[in-house]
Amino acid sequence: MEDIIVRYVTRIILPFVQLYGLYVVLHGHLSPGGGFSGGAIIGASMILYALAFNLSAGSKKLSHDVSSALESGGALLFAGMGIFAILLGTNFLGNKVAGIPIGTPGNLFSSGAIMIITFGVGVKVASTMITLFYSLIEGEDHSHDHD
Amino acid sequence: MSIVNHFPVLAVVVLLLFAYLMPLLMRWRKEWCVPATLGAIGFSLIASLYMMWQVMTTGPFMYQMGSWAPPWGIEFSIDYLAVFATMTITIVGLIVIYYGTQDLLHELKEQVMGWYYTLYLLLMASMIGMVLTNDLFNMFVFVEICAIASCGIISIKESRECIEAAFKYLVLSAVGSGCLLLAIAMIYMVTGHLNFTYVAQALPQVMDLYPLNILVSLALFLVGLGVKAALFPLHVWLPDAHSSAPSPSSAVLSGLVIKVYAIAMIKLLYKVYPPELLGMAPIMNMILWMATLAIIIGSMFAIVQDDIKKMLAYSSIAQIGYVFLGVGLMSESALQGGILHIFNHAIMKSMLFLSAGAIIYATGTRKLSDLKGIGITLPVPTIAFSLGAFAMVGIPITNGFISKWYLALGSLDVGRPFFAAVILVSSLLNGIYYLPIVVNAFFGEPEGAVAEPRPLPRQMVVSLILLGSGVILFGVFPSLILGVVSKAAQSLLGLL
Amino acid sequence: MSFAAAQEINATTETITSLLPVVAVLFPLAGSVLVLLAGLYAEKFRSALAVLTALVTFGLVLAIYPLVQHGTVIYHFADVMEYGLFFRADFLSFLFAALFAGSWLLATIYATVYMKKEASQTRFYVFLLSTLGHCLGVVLSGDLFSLFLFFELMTFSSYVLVIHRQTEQAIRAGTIMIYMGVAGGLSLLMGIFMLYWGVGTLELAPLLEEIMAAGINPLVVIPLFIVGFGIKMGMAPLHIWLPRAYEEAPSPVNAISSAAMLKAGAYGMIRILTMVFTPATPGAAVAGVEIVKYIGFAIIWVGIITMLLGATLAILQNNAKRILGCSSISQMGYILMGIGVATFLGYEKGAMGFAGSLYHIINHSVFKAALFMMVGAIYLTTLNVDITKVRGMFKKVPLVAVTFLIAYAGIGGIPGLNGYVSKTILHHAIVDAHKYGHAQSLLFAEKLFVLASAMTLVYFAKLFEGLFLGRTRPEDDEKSFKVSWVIKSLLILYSGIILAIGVFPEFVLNRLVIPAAAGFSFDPKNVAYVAHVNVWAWQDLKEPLIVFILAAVLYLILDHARAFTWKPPEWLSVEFMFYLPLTRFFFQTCCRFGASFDTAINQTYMKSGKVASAMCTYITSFDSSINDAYEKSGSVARKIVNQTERFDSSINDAYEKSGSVARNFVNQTERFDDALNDAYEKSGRTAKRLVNKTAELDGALDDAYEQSGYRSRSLWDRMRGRPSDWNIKNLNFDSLLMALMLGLFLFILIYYTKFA
Amino acid sequence: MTMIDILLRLHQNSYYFFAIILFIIGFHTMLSHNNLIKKVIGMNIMDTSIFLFFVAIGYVNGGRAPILEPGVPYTAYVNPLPSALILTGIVVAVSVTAYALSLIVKLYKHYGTIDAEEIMRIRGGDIQ
Repeated sequence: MEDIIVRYVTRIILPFVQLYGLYVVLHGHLSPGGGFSGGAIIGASMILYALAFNLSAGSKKLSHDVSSALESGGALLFAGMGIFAILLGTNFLGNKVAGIPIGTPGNLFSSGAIMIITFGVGVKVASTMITLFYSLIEGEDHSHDHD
Repeated sequence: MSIVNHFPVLAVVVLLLFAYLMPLLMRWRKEWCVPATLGAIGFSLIASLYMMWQVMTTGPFMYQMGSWAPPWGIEFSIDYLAVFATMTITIVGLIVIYYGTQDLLHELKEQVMGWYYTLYLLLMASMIGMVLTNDLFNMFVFVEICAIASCGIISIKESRECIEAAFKYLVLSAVGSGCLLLAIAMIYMVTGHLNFTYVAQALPQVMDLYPLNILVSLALFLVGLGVKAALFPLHVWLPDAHSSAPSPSSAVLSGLVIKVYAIAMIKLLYKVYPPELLGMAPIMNMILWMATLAIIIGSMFAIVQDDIKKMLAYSSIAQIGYVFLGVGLMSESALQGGILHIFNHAIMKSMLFLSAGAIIYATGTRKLSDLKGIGITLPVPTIAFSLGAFAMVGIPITNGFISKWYLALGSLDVGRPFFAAVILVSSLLNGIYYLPIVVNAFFGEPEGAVAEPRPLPRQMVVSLILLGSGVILFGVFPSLILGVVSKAAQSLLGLL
Repeated sequence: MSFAAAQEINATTETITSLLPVVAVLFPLAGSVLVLLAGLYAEKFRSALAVLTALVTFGLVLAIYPLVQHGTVIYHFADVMEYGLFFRADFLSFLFAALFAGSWLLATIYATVYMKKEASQTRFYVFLLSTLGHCLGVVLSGDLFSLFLFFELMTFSSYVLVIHRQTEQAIRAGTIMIYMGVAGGLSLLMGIFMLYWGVGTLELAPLLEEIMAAGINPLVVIPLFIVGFGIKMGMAPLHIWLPRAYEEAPSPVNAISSAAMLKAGAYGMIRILTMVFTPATPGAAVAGVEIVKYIGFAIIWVGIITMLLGATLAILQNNAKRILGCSSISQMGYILMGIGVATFLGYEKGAMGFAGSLYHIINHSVFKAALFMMVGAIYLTTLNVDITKVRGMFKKVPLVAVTFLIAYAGIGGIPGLNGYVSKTILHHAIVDAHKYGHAQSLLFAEKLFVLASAMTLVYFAKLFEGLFLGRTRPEDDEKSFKVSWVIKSLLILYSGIILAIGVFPEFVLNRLVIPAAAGFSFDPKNVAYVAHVNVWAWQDLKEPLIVFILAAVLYLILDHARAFTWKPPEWLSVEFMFYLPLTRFFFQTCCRFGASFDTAINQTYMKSGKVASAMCTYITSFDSSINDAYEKSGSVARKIVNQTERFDSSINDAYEKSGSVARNFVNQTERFDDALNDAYEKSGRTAKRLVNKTAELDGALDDAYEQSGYRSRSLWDRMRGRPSDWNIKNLNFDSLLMALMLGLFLFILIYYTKFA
Repeated sequence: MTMIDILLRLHQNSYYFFAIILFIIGFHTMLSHNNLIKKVIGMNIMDTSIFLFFVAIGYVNGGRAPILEPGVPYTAYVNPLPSALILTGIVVAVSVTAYALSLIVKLYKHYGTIDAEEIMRIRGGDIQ
């Protein structure tokens, strides 16, 4: 889409979109939203970028390979936090009972592992959206992506 | 607290972890993919065996995610049925993928092998999760992962047939999942719970208030899980999907995936819905008649096939009918027979698909009429195939006989000898399409010149031998597995 | 062991736990593995090893004898196959086991000579020995479950023996055999299920009271067992596998299968009818006894029909092996009749029929095996045993001819040879049945019995005349008929046995048959009467005389009518009248059903598509009415616009006037504009031409595509009859199916649920 | 039951009512279109109707998001659980859609069309 208006508008709003996405991800435990919503916003911003400029510009910012690696990374972070709780001696995904500091409710750094898990989910969702977009648009032989 | 206490969740999470590690390994350490996959499933196998030991010695127990007690948290229920199913899944899954490490090399492109392992591990994880979970919505999530992953291992072989079959499967199973979610919504609407235990407690109280909601949810479950488990009139996707997929995929799809939905159905019917409701509603009779039709008509379809894998796929429709027959009869021995048949059929059908795959690998033909005289040139797959065929027919000393024995006794227990006759007639039908293959393979004279078959890799031979010895072992000493099966049946019927 | 001693044992039934029966069953199975290994690594020892195994097995079986003299030998494997394997040997089991092992030993020795030139000998020996193991398992098993297990295994292992030659006919014969075997096994299994469900045990013991108490109708269960065992036995009309299989199988297999495998069916029949379905206290008049009696009556008639049918078939055949096969059917009819009499007369007078059939089982094993070996000996040289072609063998192989005559006399019931004794006892039995059973029709049955005996003589006369008399073929003249000394000595041995039994009939009767009968619920007085029956009385000796005369007359008539060479039309056979249409109907149903299911899918789809398109049309018309409304409202709007325009134009006029100065400037611009427009238009025309070209190409492509589509469409139509053609379009149908099922389930569930 | 009653009931259960209507629309779209993309769209409409149904279960008239804020007195809260679950449901629907679309891309590559009837026609040509 070689439209100058779209390009300019994209260039202007993109930082805000991404910032908002990050906000939603990081405040998942305090307000509506969370990993999935925020991740979707971030992913959509990247897709917007790739649509407004072009595919090569988009993949210069975040290549297909990196996004699929991030995809694994997000999921691993989630599972890793779960197993971390086991290593601390409680059940899978244990939080407060595992002795992870909870902090004051209402603060940004509160509710222990939830924030990290939400962050992992956000990374996973954002990168998955991008990967899906790439896979569909490139029509490569990588389209066996799952969730 | 040692790590063994967390085996229920680790059996799932380790598989998931390795599934997501696989793309990274693929990029940097390609040669580690296979050992990592085998290791992850092996770990799950050990975990499930340990759980089985634990359950058999100390009784069923629960595992709560994040130490949140229900009804707030998700929990895994490790009972007899769950450990039985987990063990079945991990054993067969491990053997199949061990076979697949060689067979897939010639069926798939090299760069997608890693993805295959990812999908396979996801599939295993979702199946184990589905049988372990004690939460309706969690079950739905696992069902969905399972559906997508099983479509994935079909369409990964990029032939047109595979893609079309996968598309068909995907769309139909998406509609099925829609039904499932709607049913869960109905249940949640009237009970306010998603945990099996709590729903089961709440349902009898609200049964008189909202009878329609509960009945509608029952019908939706039946269709949603029925289409995924390929219960007879909803089986239409199965022959295409199972026959076009790569052989290890066919083996795991026919052997395990459709059974897992059957197990979910068993859990819902026996653990969630109150027995009074099942007594009032004709649901069990409906299941019985569908199962009967599946047994007879599935076999009749299989008789007219000429493609070896398609024939096996149609035979799966008939065999899933046995499982549902056991579910529908509601007597102890019938339920035992049904649950036992899940295990037995998992072994024999995966063996049949794998040996068909080995025959296709070695000779390059899929046509039954071309398989004359291969018993001499390819002894191991042909003997494995024959063993599987005998087990399907239900010849004594193979494990297929034992499950038929229990099913028939169960049907007599509830005073319905008709279904025992159905089982025996279907044995004869199975004989009609399995025995000629065996006879042709060993005693038929090949037409024209026979090309020297490709030598089979060690992995294929070893896994076929393992499954074949399983067929005999569990046929001669069924008590090895019957302990847990009978406990499962008794606990489901509330006799324990 | 005399009868009194046997009675004593029966009174104090002692159970001896011993592994001996298990070893006897397992030894040949182990031996078959050894033979397999020998076949792979040391071919020289293969046949010797096979003979050795058979010999040791025979010894092991004989070693059971001292044990069964004192009581019942049992061994129980509790955990195997969940139900448990149960081995049990009483005198009857021992008798059968010894018969089997003995026949097998001789047949294996015979096979070492006979099979020398055949292919895949290792396979033959392996399955020969494993079939022995399974056969022994059938008779040495202690409950119906183990019996069924070995019975089924026997079906499969004997299949390999029958199709040994792997010719097309052999495989077809084997196919019929194995399907009937499997069907029989399933029928047996159904009976076992019902018994186990009702009684909770499958023991081979009198269970009639418990069966009746469980509410099982013997009229349902016993026929299941009879069909199951009857198929193996060659009972009419389930005999059709037998002549074909006998024609195709090698001679040693024929020998063992008529000497042993048919008898396994008879063994099961005896166990079921005269043991399981009898009251626990001998002679008690419990409910159900009458029903079993009627079944016995039916079996007598089935036996009579079987013996007549077998004899008729034998008269019409030309292949020597086939004649012998049909003769086996006929002889099994005698045995079946004896069992029927034993069941019919029950406790009081049944011992005669029991003893007769048991005696005949022993005799038939001896002379039929011998006969098959003789025919096999001729086959070895001629490679053909069609009696219209292979003739005049008397001169070539005199020893075979002489032994053949002895066996012929034996099977024909000449006094002084073994067949006479058993046939006489059976004749006594049928007369008893008429006398004590008060069934008038059995008088007629007795006449048919005599007729069947005469027919036996007739078809054997035909066989003898065909095979041994007449002129040899020219090609046979050149061949040297050297019968191996092994075969010779075997034939002599068999003839000796036939003669010995014939001369000393009391030995077999009192040492083997009567002790076996003592284990069953028969009146001791009656058994004692049987034990002392005198077969040399005049009214018994005159029976063979009648038979001879009848046979001679029959032979002359048939010969005169050229019935021996008459080929019955195909439609007369049971196969053609019943089995063939059945299978054809079944397969056609499968194919048609498979095909029509697909067609139905397509048609349903088409219909649902029509409904859907009708709905679409409706929606479209709704859409167009909306459009109309829009249009009307649009015209109103247009009027308003027109009004506005007029107002506008007046303003415009004013503007124009004021704008005339400006127009000059505008004209200048316009001219520039025109030039630009021209340029644009030119380039546009070029572009349009390009577009047209592309469109043409596209159209041509479309046409080509459509045509190929039509072509493929027609092909598709042609292929559509095939079952399970699948396509993505069925998705519509499939989801419709799901919706329909959902609706149906909802309806059924809600409609039929009975809320209290 | 009078007409008014029925209308009143419909009004009370309007979410469920419209969810069912949406479900039927989605199903009809799946059923009546040969275009595979439209099928997928129909599938999505079906899913959406179920999400609407599920979320409506947890909705309380006049309720607000269940977030505790100091100083604000208790009011009616909407049950957050169905919404949270439906978020997962949406993820699932998205992944199924994406997967189905990628399969359609593959099919398009093979056949050059996304019309089921066309595909069937082309398949007819090379069946064996």
